[in-house]
Amino acid sequence: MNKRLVGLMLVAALLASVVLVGCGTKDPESQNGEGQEQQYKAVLLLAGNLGDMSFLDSANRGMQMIKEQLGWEVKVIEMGTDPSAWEPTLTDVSTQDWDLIITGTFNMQTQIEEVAPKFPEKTYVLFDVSVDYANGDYSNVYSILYRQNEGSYLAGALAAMVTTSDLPRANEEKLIGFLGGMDAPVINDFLVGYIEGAKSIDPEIKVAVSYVESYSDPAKGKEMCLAQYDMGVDIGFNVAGGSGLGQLDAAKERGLYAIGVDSDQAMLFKDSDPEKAELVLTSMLKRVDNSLFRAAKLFQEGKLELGKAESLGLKEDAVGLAINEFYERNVPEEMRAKLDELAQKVKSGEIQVPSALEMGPDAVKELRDSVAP
Amino acid sequence: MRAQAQPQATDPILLMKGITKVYPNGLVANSNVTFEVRKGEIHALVGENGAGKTTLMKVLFGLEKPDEGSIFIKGEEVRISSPNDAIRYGVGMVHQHFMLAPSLTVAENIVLGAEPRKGIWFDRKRAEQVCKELSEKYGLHAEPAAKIKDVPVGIRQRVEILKALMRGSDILVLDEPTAVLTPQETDELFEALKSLKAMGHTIIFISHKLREVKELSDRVTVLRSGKVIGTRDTDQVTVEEISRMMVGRDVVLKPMRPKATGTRGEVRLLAKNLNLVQDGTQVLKDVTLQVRAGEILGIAGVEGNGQVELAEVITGLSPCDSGEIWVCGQDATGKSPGEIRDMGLSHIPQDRMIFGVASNASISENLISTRYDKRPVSNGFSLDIKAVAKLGQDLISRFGIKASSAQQAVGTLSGGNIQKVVIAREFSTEPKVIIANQPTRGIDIGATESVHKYLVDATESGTAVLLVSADLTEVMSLSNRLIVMYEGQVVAYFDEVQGLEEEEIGLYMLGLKRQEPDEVTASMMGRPVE
Amino acid sequence: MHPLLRAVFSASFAASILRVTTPVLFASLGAVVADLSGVVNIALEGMMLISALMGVIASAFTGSAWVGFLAGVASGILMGLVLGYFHLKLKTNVILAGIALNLLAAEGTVFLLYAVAHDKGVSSSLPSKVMPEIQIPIIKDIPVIGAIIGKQNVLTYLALIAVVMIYLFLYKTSFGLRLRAVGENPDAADSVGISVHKVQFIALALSGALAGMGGVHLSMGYVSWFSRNMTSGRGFIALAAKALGRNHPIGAFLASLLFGFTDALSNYMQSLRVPGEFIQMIPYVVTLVVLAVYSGRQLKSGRSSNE
Amino acid sequence: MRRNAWFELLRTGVAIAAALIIGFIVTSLVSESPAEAFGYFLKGPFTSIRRFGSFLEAAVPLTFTGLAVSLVFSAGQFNMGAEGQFFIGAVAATAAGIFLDLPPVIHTVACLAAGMVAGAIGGFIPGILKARWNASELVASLMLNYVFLKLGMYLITYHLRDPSAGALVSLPLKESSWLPQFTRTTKLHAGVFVMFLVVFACYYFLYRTSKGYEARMTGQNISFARYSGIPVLKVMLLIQVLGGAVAGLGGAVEMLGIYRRFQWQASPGYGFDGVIIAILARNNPLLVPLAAVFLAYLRVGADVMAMYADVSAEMVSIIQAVIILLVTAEAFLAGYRHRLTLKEVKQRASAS
Repeated sequence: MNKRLVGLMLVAALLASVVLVGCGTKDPESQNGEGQEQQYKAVLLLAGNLGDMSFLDSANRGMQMIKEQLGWEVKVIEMGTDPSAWEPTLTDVSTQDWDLIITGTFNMQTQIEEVAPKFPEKTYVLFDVSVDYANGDYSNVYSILYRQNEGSYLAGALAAMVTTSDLPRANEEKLIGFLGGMDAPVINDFLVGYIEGAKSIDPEIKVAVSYVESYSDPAKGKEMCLAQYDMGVDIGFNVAGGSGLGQLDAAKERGLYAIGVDSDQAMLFKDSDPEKAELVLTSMLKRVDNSLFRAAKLFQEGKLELGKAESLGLKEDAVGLAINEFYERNVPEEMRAKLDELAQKVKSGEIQVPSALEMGPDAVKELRDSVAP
Repeated sequence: MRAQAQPQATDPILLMKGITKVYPNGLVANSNVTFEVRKGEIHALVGENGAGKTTLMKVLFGLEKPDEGSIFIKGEEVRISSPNDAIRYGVGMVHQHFMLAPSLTVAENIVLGAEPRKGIWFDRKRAEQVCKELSEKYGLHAEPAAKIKDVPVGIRQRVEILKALMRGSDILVLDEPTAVLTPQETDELFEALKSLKAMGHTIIFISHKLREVKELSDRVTVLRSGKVIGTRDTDQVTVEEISRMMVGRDVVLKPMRPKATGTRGEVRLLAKNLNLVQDGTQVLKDVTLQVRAGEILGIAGVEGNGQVELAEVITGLSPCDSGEIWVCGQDATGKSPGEIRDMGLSHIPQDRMIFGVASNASISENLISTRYDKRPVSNGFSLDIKAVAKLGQDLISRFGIKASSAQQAVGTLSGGNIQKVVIAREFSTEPKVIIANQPTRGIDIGATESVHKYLVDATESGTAVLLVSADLTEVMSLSNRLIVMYEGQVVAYFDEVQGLEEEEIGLYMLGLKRQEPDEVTASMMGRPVE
Repeated sequence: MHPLLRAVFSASFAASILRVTTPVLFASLGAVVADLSGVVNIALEGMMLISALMGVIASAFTGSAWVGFLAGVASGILMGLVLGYFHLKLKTNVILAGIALNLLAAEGTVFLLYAVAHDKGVSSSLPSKVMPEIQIPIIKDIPVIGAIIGKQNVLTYLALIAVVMIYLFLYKTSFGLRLRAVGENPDAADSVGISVHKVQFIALALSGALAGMGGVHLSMGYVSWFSRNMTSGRGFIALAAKALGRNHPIGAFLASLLFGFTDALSNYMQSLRVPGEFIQMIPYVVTLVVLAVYSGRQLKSGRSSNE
Repeated sequence: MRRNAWFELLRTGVAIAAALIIGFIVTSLVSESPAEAFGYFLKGPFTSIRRFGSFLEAAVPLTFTGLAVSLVFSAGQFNMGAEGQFFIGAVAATAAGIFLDLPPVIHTVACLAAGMVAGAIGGFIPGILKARWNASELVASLMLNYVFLKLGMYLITYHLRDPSAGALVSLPLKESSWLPQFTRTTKLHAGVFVMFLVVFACYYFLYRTSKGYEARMTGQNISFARYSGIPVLKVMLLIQVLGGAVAGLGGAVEMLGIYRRFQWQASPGYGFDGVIIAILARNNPLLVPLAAVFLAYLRVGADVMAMYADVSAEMVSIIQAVIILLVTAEAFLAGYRHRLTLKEVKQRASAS
């Protein structure tokens, strides 16, 4: 019986595939290629989904800027969280007629390394990670790295100033918090800058560090932040994607401060929950939007330097603190002045912020342990 | 309630007309059955196992949906699609397998579905009160606060009857109520049923024990192969006539025990001082027995007196607390079923659907379950598919299993043929010892005869057989020697079965008489081997 | 004192345990109710997830947290009925049906979220409401206890009340009696005219309602939005809690508290330099160990638990 | 018998059709042009060689977990652990691929073996808990999935991580450990041969060996198996270990064939997919690859649809759920079958 059934299903499957291939000869790809006059086209591939309130959303805003200000045709494809779909999709769009294929986050590095050399006539922009240029011919890839450590340096300085200040919600403990998504290099790059920034204000500062080990468990993120706040933390910095949003709820519940990341988290809740927004003193922004816009503009002008990675920081406006009404209202004048001063020093190179990406995990661990409460 | 004309004694209180029921596996359980019961009578419904009695009653009780036919109660056509409907029309049923929740109390089980309440709460006191009143009214005593799992079978059955009565049933169906009872319990039950009848209840009594039918019922309806053979007034027919209606021919099970060869062979199975405590009751107590090559040792006893446990302990399915088991001179104590089988033991289990077969597997797969890792079907690692198929074919023809092919799923066979599959497997390995536990339960006369023949043939060719049966006639007609078990103990040993009276054995089965334990052991064990 | 120790021995740590326990407790009560009626509800995870989302959507559109709560509970009930329909009416294996519903919920919520909020990650663009926190007048002023149970989300109190209610429901009402009878011997219940399916449907609906409350607690109590897959396995933990709690509401409560404790501890212990992965393994390893120890005892006493 | 096989096929077909119809209805609710979107979904996987290849390659890990689940289901066990076993198998293969220094083919085999052993351990734990202490393997394996996920992430983070990489990824596997890919257009790799080998091995094991027979009988009726002398506890343990090994091997194949460096941050979810596949394939190893291809087809189709139309790929989850529910619904179409039976019985009756 089994053999019969197997045979039967095989035949059915074959028939079905023949029929479907027959129907499928009109390739949807061909519909895109109707030649118009010179209009640039860019596609953004997201290894994940929109709605992370973070740099995927920011990248999406960049695409809108490219569309609106440069008049390009743009498309955003969310590839979801299943890694096995990423490379096929990338290869897929590479066979199409896009001028710029933009993708990013560390998830896509190997995929670009695989695919880009196969399509030398295409141009790839990779943000938040770099291909290994020493390891192959990536002359058609432009990589953007962010010096998130520089922005986090300012966040750390702000946190240290707040915790040592006599602001209404600050306590006497010199303890600040950090909520990471995972114990991973990019996240730790934020952490290192944050710790260094805090130490620049007061070397005595201690930092409570927790990792949610998930980017999608806000309840756990909140609980960890509550734990930090209960240990005497009065201001915390979240770098944990969706889990990080839990910090804002924890802050609201305890009436303490928070610093957001990647996108302006105060503005997320400005209308729906002003009380919460009030406590988010600022957010450390990774301006993926600015950097993508900059890349597209350079490309249009023929000035994009392919085949190399650029590391963009405060100087290029690729990272920085969010300046909004809450920041201006709740952060005292002298603190803001101090932050501006520090930002200038970083831009000018007077202050060199160390990076976790260069230090290696052991040095990060050492630094983290040195400020453990 | 509207007033109804007072029914006369001969009015049918229940009429089932043209009932046909086909099960999804194609089994035709009832075929155009018409069944009529009069008010205030005890009506016996008899037939062999598989004749369709239980199905017919399940249809009446709304547990099975008939494919065709209609039901009239008190002259009105009714639609019974659930037990709820049946209860509403005054039908109560005492099932063969008790429908009780073991961890609930007697009172809780009785009021289940019609619980007294105080506000939203369950009124436990009231429930126990109701239970007590009912017990007194019908003379069926049961302790209301006891949990079902802690009370004996007879009491559980009372609870079932009380359950039906509490719901105001005037038609009470009892499905083989005596199968699990001791003779005294049976007597008590019959008294209770008679007094219920006197109070105006109508009783439908399913049985295949014709003596009971004769003793208790007013009328009897016989079913055979899903069809009604006829309805008679009980006092107008003899047991033999009913029996003929049931099986379609004269049946006299002749004693056919294996020829005693005079000198019996070596001891093949030896059990010494087996003890087992389960759920706080001692189910086996110092059981000692031995079976020799070429003889059948029968175990008589009312069901539930340790026979099943004894078989399970010997075959390795349950551990025993103390004692020894030897099979063909090898120590089998504490060994696994597989190891014990390797010593040469076969086992016909009491419940074939649970232990005997995997019903979705094919016949040949069922046939190799005890030799799947031995030649010729296996080289110890892989199966020889051809050998498996050949074995299946051979055994099907040798044991006369009615099947379309060896690939047919066992579950689609009839009960008798399923038992033949079990027998074929267990006998064809040329076992040295066979434990046969209720080998003919629930199969038709023809199959029973052939099972008996296989047992006798095997014994005559030198196998040692331990036969357990609740059917006293069967044990007595097959066994060379006989023991009686009562409450987990061997209470009697008979070296010679010929000439024994069933009544005599009955006294031992009921615990009214017993031999001295030492004497039993001595006379069983002490015989010179040669 | 070390800040961590101080924190762990604080009343707020105890309060944290209650908070972490709440969603698991709701779901494990749901598991108990379903299990006692004879149906293993493995779909709790999916039920929680869908309720979490529906609560957010309903509260955002009506502006009322309580309407959101009811919508969440209603969707839990609906899920329970769907599970019941497939398992009881169409005879789907209950575990496979549960897996199907979990798969449906995991991605279906994202699909729905995208359709409603045009966002695949977080619902923060929806102006959803949260269930209020409540202060209990006198208790809140008692020194330690006040800090632990004096001020909690209304759903945390509801969960604690639910433990008692479910206990009374199962063991003191006639419906509870029927439910347990159905779970223990469906034929017995059937034979006295209790509709087994009806009882099991109701049990599944109640189970779904409880899981729904757990889901609503996550998205409208714990935090104030829905995010994809935010249950993060709490429905499965609830199943473990049911197993550890011997299918009894009080047992499930204690087991949930145990999970709450290890979970809260892992949150607090993060600052110790133990790799986070190990701390987060604690609840699962505890479950495995307790399961083995407990089941072992059960086996010795001669009963087997074949699920 | 034959009627049964046909009926099962019919039911599967009707279930799939019903699921597709429901999928289309849902698509219509959210899409501007549902017909077009659904067209992409159905035709997507066949629209280019590369997509065709990518859906075949997606079927490989699904086949492995499908086989793993089929094995344990055949023995009547409810192990949900394929998820964690697949994951830990991948981690083990990664470690072996990084640390071992062996000549090409031998290195590959060593990595695959490492994955198998890790997965087997993952099967052993719930197996021994069940066999020794009668602990519910369902709960145990669900818990173990989390333990393995955390354990795997710990190993990657602290022992296998590439410190020079910006992301949390492992060091690249040595090239000597790779399973070669056939073409540059698709990632279809030599793991396919391993897969077919395992498919036939599983089939052979279940239907042609004594141990496999033990497993199937234990699954069919455990009391019967015990009574027949089959050592059921050993069988349960063995089948859990074998299932774990197959799932772990799948994780290893995926690493060596597709990724070549570990980069998952979360469990990729193939374990529960394995359950769907085992159900569709009726636990028959020979049907598992077909079921896996079918599921992969749905997934790739959904991805193509999401890319070209305004329907997100999550729609496919609805189709999957409906398929599981209907295919496993014993009563689904049972009325039809009963009428068939009834008719046949009557014909037989009137003929005789």
